[in-house]
Amino acid sequence: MSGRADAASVPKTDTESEVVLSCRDLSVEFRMDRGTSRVLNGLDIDIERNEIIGVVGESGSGKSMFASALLDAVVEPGVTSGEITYRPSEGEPVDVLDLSDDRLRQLRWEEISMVFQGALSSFNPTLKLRGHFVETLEAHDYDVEAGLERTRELLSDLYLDPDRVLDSYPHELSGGMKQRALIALSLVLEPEVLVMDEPTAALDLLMQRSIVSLLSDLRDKYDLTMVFITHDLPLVTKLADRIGVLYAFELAEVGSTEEILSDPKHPYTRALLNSTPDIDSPLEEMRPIEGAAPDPVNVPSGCPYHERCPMATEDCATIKPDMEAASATHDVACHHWERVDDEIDLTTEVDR
Amino acid sequence: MQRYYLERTLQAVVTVVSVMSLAFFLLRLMPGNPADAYRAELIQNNPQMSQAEIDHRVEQKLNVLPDAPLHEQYLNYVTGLLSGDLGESINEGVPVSEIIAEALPWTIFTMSIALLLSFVIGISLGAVMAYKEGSYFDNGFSVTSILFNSIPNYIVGILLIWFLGYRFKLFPTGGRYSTEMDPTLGLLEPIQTVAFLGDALWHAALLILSYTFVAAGGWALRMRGNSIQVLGEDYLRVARLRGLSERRIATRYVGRNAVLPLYTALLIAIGFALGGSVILEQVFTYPGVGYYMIEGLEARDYPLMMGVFLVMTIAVVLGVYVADLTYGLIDPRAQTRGGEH
Amino acid sequence: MSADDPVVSMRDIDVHFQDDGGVNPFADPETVRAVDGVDLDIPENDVVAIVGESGSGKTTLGKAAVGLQQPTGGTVSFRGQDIWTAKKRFSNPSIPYSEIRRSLQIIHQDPGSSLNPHQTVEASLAAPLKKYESELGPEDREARILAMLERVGMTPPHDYAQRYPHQLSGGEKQRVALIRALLMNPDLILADEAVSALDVSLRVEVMDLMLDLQDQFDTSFLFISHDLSNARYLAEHADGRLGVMYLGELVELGDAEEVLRNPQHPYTKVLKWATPSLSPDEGAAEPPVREIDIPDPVDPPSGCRFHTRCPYATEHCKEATPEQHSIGAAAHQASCFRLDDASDYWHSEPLEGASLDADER
Amino acid sequence: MSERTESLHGIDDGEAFEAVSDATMSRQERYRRLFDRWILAPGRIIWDDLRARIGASIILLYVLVGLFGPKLYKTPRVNQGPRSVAPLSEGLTYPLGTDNLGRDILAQLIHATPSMLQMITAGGLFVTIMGVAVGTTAGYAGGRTDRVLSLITDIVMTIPGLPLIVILAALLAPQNPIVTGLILTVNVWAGLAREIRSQVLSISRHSYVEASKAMGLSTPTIIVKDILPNIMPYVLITFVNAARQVIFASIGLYFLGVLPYDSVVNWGVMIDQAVSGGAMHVMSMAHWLIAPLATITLLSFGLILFSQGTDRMFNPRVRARHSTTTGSDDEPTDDDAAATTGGVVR
Repeated sequence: MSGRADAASVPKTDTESEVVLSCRDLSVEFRMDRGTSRVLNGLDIDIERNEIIGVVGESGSGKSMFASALLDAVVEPGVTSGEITYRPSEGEPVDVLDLSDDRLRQLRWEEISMVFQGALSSFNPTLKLRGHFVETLEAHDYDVEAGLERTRELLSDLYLDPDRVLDSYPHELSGGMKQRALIALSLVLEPEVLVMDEPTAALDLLMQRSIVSLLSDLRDKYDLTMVFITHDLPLVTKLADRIGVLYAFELAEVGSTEEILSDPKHPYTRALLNSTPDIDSPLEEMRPIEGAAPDPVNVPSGCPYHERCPMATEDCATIKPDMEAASATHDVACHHWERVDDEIDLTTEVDR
Repeated sequence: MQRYYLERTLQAVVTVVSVMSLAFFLLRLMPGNPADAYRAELIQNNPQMSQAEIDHRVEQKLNVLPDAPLHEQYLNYVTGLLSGDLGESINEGVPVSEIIAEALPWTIFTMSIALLLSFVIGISLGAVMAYKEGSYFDNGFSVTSILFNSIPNYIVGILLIWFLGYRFKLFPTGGRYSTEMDPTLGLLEPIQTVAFLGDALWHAALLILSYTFVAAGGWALRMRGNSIQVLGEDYLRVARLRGLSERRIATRYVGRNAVLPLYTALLIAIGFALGGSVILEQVFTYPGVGYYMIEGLEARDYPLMMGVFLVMTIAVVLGVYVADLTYGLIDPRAQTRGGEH
Repeated sequence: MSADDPVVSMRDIDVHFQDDGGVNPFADPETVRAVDGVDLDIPENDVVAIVGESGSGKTTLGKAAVGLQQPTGGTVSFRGQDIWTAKKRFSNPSIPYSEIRRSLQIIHQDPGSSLNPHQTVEASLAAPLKKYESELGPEDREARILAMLERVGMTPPHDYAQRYPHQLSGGEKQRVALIRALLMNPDLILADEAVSALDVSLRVEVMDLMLDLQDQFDTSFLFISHDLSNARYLAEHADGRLGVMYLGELVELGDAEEVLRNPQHPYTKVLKWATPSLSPDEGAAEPPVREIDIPDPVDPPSGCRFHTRCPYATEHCKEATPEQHSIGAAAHQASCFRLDDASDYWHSEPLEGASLDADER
Repeated sequence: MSERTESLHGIDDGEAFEAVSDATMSRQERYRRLFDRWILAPGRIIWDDLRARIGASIILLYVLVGLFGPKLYKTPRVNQGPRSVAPLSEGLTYPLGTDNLGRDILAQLIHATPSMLQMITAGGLFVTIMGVAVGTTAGYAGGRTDRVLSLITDIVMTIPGLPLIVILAALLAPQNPIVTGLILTVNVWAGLAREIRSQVLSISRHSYVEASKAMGLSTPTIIVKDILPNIMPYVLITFVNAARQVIFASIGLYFLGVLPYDSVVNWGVMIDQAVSGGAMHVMSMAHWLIAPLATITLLSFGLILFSQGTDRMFNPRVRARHSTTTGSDDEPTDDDAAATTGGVVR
């Protein structure tokens, strides 16, 4: 595979942006001593090229599993099933889950790469940053010199002084710098898709917001597709074009950011919005979500949210709702999504 | 960075001084100390000797000025030490420093080989056990390591002498090198040097083996623990995702980070190795520094014993000091955190 | 000891950490000036929220306020009585130190390490009671603990009382820590990032609990957080005050509602920009600061410490340190030259990348 | 001043804060729960772990032999039996055979055990107490005391142990096993103190320690309640290591004749006599040498196994599962349940 440094960006054949990654019935299971826990339960989602999609879920909702599954890198003894079709800009589509070992090794980081939450511990403490970049380029037989040139450009895009960062050890950098260096490392082989699992969780407010705005610049400059996974709903609305809400290891709702914010159709999304302390919305209506997060081993029958949902009816508890289209760009998995408007009012409805 | 070096040098100096004072204290002030015992002995079997003559003899033997004020004695003792005068060995009538100068290289020769051998074997064994965690290989070697680690090395020594020495006559059962071999260490006659070294190694083999069997088990268990911990780290997962070769990960990631804490354990092991030679060399009648320590003991030859003790401690302090300084090179984090290893 | 004496008042507080030379005497110690000349009063039964990035010294200031961190300069007094003189043996203070110690408590951020893993919930909660309510028998103590557990919604209390911390969820551990502080009937509780480690939906629940218990035990809260929305929720509910700290200095302080609606100091404006709101409008893409990373606290920038990042900084800001100017009636202060029209900030050269009237993005 | 205290009692904080007991728990019930949690539960954990079970039984064997052995079994005397008899050849009269002076080897082993155990416990306790005291003070106090103590510990640690012991043994010629035990571990505690110091440093960074300080609990209470339970697993492992070092050093020094021994023979002396008595050359005398060697190795092996098995005993999670009176054991899923299993990615 010759270095891809010079590949001109391929003119898009069809006007409507085609799907880069499409997941069908994606599940992850762990055999535990108290039963098998399905930490991802039949996820169907299509991610379009050059799109930034946010995946929001509380801790324990399976979102980290989704990130690992996209690279078929679920931790042992997890078993990933279903199908993930990846369509590179040139070359034929491929199912990520049944690739041969070295084809998978080539796919990871060259075409789909990942940024972990723990930036603080993603670097080898006894190896300089430069070492990390060089060894990655060499492992994929990229031209190291051109690679380092690209890295310097990436680092300065991320407001980092390239030479100072490359020559320092991980423990000499602050949290924010390390996270941005990790993003640069994940882009060094010019991947098409960047999966990010809570990339800014451990950082300060200002740093978080700055990184988010940097990411949208990077998307435009390197025409990337990004999957931004977080629990911080307000933050992701500043970056994502579309948002998927994950609850009880399934997708509850997927839609454009605009629709999800102003007119969410799933009761859980509404409850989530109402419970998120926000700077502008009025104080009085803040209400926490009752009940506890579901347990992956015995996921409740029917709609997983029915135990905590104020609108739950008889068939919510028995029949599992599947995805219905509330609009061209808005799907929701709920039997009563039409009635949600008048049942649960949205406290973030501000007259702005 | 210099603060770290300064701190280490200061500590090394303070250690040496405190050991000297300890030796001074033990030699003179302990009840039933050797100086009084020796003087009593002198007075007893040659009553006509003048007090001055007796003091001179005692001072000459143990460099002890009995009636001088304490601090003066101490100063005299220290200056004597610094100039290499460790007093005279009672039963060998030869300055202690001479005996030690002749014996020390041998102890350092055997013990450094034993230490390094056990370290290297232990590390590689431990790393492999970590990679094959939970397999028969791992469990099997863990148990054997525990077993070997729980036998004193001199007992292993006795058993080795018994089987490989007496029963099968494969190895000599004592001494530094065979009599007909004349010790030559020169680049001029390479064959002679090699032959001599070969013979010396052959003689020291059992001693080194007995130390290595026991110590390697300890290193293996420790390395296994560290490696398993490193294998669980995030940066390992990221390294694999980046498609680095297994060999690169095993050496530069797992190996490098797992060995770091063992480096500090190596420092402490230097002390134990030298100290342990006291019994091992006696069991193998291998005339190193430790051997003379026990010889000195049987003859109540305090200057020799004290001399050996001092030299051993200084050797350990030097070893620890050098290793401390080089620690900063292998663990970048140590440089900035002032040696918090 | 008048009633309106603030529970805790801090005058010109400095906290400098000396990384001294270890064993050898002639090493050059680096001093980190975590807190520099801060004045703060915490009134009775009120909430004061302090917001700032990591390294701004907000936690150190909090710990100084509850007497866990000795300031290197300035005074911390509890109802008029200097805490640290009270602590000395023969200073016979007007309020005994044990009384002060009991009245100032702390709740920590990480629920995981706020409870001793080797003690059951009941044992952890019995400790304060044994010390301060020694007249209570074991049964009375048990009953009070069970009542408090019930009060914070952990039912059945008997079952929770016997549990070990590892058998509790993050929210439950935080509530036990809250009860442990309240059992001593304190006058001030330092909530050091007390909710940021919890799940979003739980945060509101715990903050409501704090507000509810505040009326019942009339304690004040000093709420430290790096998240403006959490701080705002708590401070505005109890119509308390909101302070903003940057590199050891209190750059803005005022009534919470006022400070958020009409921030005066450029740094507060940047923090407000950085706090994502749920409103769908697309916030400014470019971060409105000239430098993202926080300067090294060991040698902070000269003059106004924010000048290296401030979008409005000028040469004048580099040389001179701004004074506290108050704006409007609600004792709303901020230390920035732009608030003083007479200052010669307006005539000095703006720094590279900055401009006097950087548009209000 | 009065206004201040008055507000304290007159507080109208509703019933929660003033609640007094109605459902009292009988004293007997309380002791039963304490007994179960502190004695039965650890016992079950030890029994449940194979390594700990073997280790514990080996140690128990030696302790019983040490306590009752000499009373039950005959004392070794010269010529009490035929010389150098092979084990089990004379039926059970001399189960492990006799040495070249006709003394019953098993009797020698048994009669040497009490003084050996005293030496081990004395040495082990000395090391543990010194190490924990110095380590905890240095770790908890910090600042100048920490630096001074750490300097002393580092110095004592670099002094090679055995030569120092040899000199002390020569000078003091200790008879009483307890004094010998102390001398044998004169510098062993330094290594432990340093390890405990680093552990205490990390524990005292936990928030619950600061919360206890805020509650005004006295330093000793904080150390005993918050710090010690966390380092207990380490303390036990170190007691066991110290005990093993006492065995190794004492046997070696008795073997070399450095340590004087009174009339009662001990294991080290037996090895010395066996080796000098030609057990190395004559196969028929092999049993004389093997018996003491095996005894030492078995005890040391038992100690290691026991220490490895027991670290689970101090882990609250494990203890909770084994004690019947702890609350219900449903492990709430804080984070992604599966994500915490960790492990190796394909």
